[in-house]
Amino acid sequence: MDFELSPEEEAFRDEVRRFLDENLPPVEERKPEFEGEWQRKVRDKRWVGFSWPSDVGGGGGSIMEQVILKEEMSDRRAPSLGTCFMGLAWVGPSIIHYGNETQKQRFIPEILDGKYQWCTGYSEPGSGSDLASLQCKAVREGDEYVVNGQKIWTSLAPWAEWIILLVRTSSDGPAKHDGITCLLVPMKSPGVDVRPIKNMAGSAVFAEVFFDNVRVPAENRLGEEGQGWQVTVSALASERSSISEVQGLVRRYAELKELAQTTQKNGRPASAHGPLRARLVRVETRIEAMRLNGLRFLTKQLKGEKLGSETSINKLHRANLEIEMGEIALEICGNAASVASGEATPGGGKWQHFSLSWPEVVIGGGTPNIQRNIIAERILGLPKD
Amino acid sequence: MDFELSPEEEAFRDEVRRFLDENLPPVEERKPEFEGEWQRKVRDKRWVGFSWPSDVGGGGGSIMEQVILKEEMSDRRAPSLGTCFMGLAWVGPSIIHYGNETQKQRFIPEILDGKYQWCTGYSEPGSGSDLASLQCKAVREGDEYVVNGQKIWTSLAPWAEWIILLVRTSSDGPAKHDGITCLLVPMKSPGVDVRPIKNMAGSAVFAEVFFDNVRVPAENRLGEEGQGWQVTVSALASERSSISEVQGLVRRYAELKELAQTTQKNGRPASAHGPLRARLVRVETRIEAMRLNGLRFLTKQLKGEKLGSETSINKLHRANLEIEMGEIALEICGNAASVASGEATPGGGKWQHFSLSWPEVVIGGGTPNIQRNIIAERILGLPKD
Amino acid sequence: MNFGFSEEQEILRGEVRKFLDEHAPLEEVRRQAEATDGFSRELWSRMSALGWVGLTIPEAYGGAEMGLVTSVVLLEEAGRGLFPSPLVSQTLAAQAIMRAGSDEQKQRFLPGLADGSRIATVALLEESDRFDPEGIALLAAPDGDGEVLRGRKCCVSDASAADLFVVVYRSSAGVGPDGISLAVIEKGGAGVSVDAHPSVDLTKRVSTLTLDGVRVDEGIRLGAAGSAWPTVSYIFDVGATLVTAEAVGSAEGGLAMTTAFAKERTQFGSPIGRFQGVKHPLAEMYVDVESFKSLAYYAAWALDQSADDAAIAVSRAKAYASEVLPGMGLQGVELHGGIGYTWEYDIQLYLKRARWVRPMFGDADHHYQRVAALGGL
Amino acid sequence: MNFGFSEEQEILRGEVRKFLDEHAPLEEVRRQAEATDGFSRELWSRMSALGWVGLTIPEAYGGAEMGLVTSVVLLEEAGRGLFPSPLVSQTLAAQAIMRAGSDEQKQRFLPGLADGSRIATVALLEESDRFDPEGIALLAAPDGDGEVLRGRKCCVSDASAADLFVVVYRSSAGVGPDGISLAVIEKGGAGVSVDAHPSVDLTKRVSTLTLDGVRVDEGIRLGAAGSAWPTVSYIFDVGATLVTAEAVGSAEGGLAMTTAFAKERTQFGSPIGRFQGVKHPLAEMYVDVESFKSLAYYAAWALDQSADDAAIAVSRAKAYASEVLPGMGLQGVELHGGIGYTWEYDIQLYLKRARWVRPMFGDADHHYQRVAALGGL
Repeated sequence: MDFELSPEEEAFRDEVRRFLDENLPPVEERKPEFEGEWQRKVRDKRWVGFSWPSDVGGGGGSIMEQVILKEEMSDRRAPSLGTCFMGLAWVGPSIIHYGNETQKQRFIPEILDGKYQWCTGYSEPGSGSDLASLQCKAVREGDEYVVNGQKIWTSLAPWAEWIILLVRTSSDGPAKHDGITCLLVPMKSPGVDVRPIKNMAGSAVFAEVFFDNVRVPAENRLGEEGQGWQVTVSALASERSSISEVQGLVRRYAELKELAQTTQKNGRPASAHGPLRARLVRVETRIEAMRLNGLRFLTKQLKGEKLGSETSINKLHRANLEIEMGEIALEICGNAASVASGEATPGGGKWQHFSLSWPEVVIGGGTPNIQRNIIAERILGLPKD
Repeated sequence: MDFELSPEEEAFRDEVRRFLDENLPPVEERKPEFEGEWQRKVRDKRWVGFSWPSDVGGGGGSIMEQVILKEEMSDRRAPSLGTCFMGLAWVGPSIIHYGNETQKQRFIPEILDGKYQWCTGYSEPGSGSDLASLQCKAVREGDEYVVNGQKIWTSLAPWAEWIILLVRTSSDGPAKHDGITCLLVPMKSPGVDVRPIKNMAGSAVFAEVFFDNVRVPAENRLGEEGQGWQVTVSALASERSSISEVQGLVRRYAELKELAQTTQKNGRPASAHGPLRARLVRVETRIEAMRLNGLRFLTKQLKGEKLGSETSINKLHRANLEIEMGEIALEICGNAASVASGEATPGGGKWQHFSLSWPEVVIGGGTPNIQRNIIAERILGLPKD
Repeated sequence: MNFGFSEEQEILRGEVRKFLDEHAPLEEVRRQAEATDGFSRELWSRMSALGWVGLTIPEAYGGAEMGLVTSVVLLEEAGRGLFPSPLVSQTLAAQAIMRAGSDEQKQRFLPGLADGSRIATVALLEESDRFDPEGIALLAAPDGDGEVLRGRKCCVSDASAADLFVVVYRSSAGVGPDGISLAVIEKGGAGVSVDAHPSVDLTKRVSTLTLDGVRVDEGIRLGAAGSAWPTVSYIFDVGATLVTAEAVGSAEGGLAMTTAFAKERTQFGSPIGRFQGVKHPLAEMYVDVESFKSLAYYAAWALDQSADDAAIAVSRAKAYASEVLPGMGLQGVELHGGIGYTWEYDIQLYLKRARWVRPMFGDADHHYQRVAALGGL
Repeated sequence: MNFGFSEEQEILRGEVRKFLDEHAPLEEVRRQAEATDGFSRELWSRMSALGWVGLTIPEAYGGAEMGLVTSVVLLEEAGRGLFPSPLVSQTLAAQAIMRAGSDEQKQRFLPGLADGSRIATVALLEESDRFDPEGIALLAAPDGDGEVLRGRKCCVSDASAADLFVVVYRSSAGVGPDGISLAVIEKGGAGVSVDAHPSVDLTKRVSTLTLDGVRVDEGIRLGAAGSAWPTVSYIFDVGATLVTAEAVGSAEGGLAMTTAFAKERTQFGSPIGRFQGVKHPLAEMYVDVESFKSLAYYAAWALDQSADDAAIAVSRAKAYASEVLPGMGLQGVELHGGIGYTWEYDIQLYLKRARWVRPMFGDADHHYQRVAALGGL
């Protein structure tokens, strides 16, 4: 065991730190124009799409360098690297793996430059966790596909110019996956209709997207017809690194600890209160377990092995912790937790909002029951239901 | 709502109390000869088989009188009413419902008098919770059935003179239940072999019973051929009252509370210790909830309604509480919990024994998962798996 | 021996359920909750006319003179569909006046509460959010033959709709139960102001009540100065019991909604309710609801009878309910998947209600500690 | 950056596993555990010859001079099949002597521990069962240039087999860390007696050590009188870590047994492992084992490196393990149904082991409190 960095890795970390010292003011001093400058600078460093191969314009960073970059950025609360969030997370990796040259040249630079937003059209109202059962249909007519159907839980849809869309082009194959195709569709296409969905916290972070005879040029197909499932799975696989998740939880826990230490309960700080104290420290311990689990996974990756279903371990932890931290915070707030916002509640309502936002992580990332099935079936080898 | 007894019920309770005052010495003063005298006296009062109809020699007690009798007996830690435990709990009710006159006259008085022990041959190694899948076979040959197969989890088998046995007489019926028949078999019959099973606490409270060409006269069949399932279900239904269960838990909790108050942990009584205190009071509250649930069920019975699957509520509680009380006790004992018996551990090892005995209740009475299925399917109406 | 409701109570249950099914299905509840004071004045009037608002007030003052057990029936039904109304607040204010008020005060205040023409609430908590005498720090300044109040009461339910506030304060400095007083303060009087806060559960409105030089004299003080702690303590117990009774209904409502969803929603080719990962949590919820239901019924009965074990009975019920309700709400949303998390779908309303219930009149930890203390642990 | 084991360590793991699979399957473990001292002297000798017993002892004294991380590999494998042996006790006694002993004492005691010819254990706890300095009340009486011990040490592991006892006591009265001493006391000396108790986990023997006028002089006292608390505290941490490492193995062994059962056992027409009511608890167990495994690995590394966060790392690992292990043991038995509860079937042995692990070197509550304190909560 060895938690040291190699001399090359140390050098890279120092480079990142120097860059941050020179270019990243503390959060409270960042001016409106800062964000644009920042994005230009990190693009120049090739840190946008840092994990992508250099030949498409990515950073070609090694796994360890990616980890270092993420950690340093997160530690200093730097803005995101790049602004085309879904493009960087989902669309780019799919295009790099499955796109033809034209598609790569057309889309990749714009994603890296953050020219516009992408959104992802995977989930449907009837499909839920059973993604492969999707119904949104595309029929080939000459050089075009004609798309009819509906997508749901599409983040950023109201601001996106493109959507990466999974459609059913056939129902004949032996498996449900077989008839799925992936299309890249301009959101301005006639027949596309976006309806924002308000979540229970009152924010509209998702939308439904409806397709009514939307005509998509066949050249916008990503991969072959019927290959859509693999195209998506490759992107899903790129979602797996959990380093920054843990850092988010660590920061949230620090805020929660502060709330517990500064809120009085029966005349003592809530943090001194037996049952709450026990729950807080249980959370702290699980976050550390996640961090160390992540380092074991990283070690596996550094040895050249692929990560499999074990990433569900940290997903389950995260789901529990997101929920538990919200509940602890509300319990500390006491009756003031019933107040949604304003000065009459500790934190001005941020804990109430947080405690209504867990489903984005807990349900969005695959429900806990799905994660349990993955572990039980793929790791423990128990029979499918 | 009204928790008062009627004047008749009050009178009955007073009668019981008077009897106890006159005939029941405190536990520490009971002499060896006491048990025999006690059993004769309660038999004379017709309190053995108190719920059975008077015409078969039972007490013909009303539901409320049964509750009063049980409560008073349990409060004063009286010995059991009758000594033929399985006969009173299982066999008698089945014979009363399904037996012919000869069977009633032959068996019921002996059960009430406690002449000998019965045991029950229901479970099999392969059947577990799925009782109806049993394989122990009986083939009719003339006036006899010839039984071959095996039973397991048979309590009291080494001391029993009779066994009430479920056997498969046919595999043709549309449902697995259909080919099951109930036989009453002398344990001394040639071909019956009893092998005690030691449990994890080191006691042999169960046995396996093997049948090798055991010949049983057809007149020993209880109910019709193929009716064995109903015969058993009627007996299972008579198991449902949970009043005495709760009293058992109340007593156990009192002992646990005493352990917590008299054992030091870091210089204070364990009961003053935040997390243990919280768990103890959670247990106390659930026992009270069980008691009150039981009174709601009793109210339903008093109104002439049959109890159904709601009794699984208290079974789930009881399973959790049996386990949780054992764990709390072991945590209080600390490292001394690793000592199985003797003066080096609080209570001389009784908590260790208790904490290894929960499966008798938790698994024996239908596993928690079975209870959850019953509630989900029969009460909430969810589809079967 | 009968641990069930009377025929009369069962009839009331049927009537309430019919009334609310007709007038307050959830889409209507959402509309009502968005009204100025968060409930429908029209339905309030109709329920008043039916005698449901003054259920526990003596007949002499225009009420139905029923016990808390009967209120439980009403509130369980109100909770089932998250019906918004100041029923609990009204009952608590009336109970305080009935307990501690003079005949004259009862005559003055109760008839208006019984017929619903006036709305009342109790102002108990302060920023410390405590349920013991130490939580009451608002100190009256002597003023001739009266007292003057200057300070704030927090998390006051239904305050924006209320005409009357039963306010707890201290007539003399200290930390124990001595010196605590109660007064009925009218909205609109000099120095009385209400700041309504946006609430997480839209069907349950909370406000801060500010008293800026409000004068209390014998006419509005309930009983002698400094003598009110037993009444306040009783109101805490009644409040905990009524909130738990309402929570029985909302827990059953949420469970029924999730169960129905689990039967309809298909995934991987079968209704999700077939999977034990869905089925078993629902069964556990059922066990919990039935259990704190039994505890709540008994607590109401014990309060009605002034039974010796009333306080511990109340705390057992509220502790159990507060412990399990938020988890039930979370599970309800989780088992619904994405749809359960949208503003438009109703299951999330049950989560918000569960979280409102948790701290009201003491959370699980508070009440378990009280059970421990009262039970001699 | 490498949070994994070295090639050498992986080779060791393979050898240990092969050795134990061959010589100590569970039926053999039961037989060994019933021997006089609860383990096989023959296997002990063979393991000593392979260098496994003296793994952490410096080469100068005949050991392999490996760190605790390497011990973790050995103990994980030993735990998997509940292999009974005094490995943990031997390591702790050796660590105490290595830390606090003089060169002469090391020369005197360590070679015999490294080659397994002598067996040693540590005698730390007393009736108070505490892990802080207050738990050490055994007070030595001054006796010329030495001290005399009269009293008892409780729950001493492997005492009936041990030739040497590293005993913690007080050289001067008090409650804090000052005054605490350590001495190596030999079995067979005047006044030394061992009462072996029947143990719940037959593979883990516990005894009371009685010292009735046992003389300690400089030759056997480890370091100056009263200076030993840092060593004792370190031994508590190493003990907690090694016990947790062994528990990783036993948890994996129990989980593997239950998983295999769930695949084979058929009920209602399909393997019970198909039902989410069985599948999901097994998945949760897997998540827990992998998680306290990570914590335990890191704790061993941190102790080897004397890292600043070593103490909190140890407590996190032991707290998590102690919290979840008994539940895993209970679930294992429950999911097996009736068979799991029989003496003949092995799954119950894992429950007994889990309960042995829970309090050893501090239970979940003890260690969580320590995490809170060290983490500034």
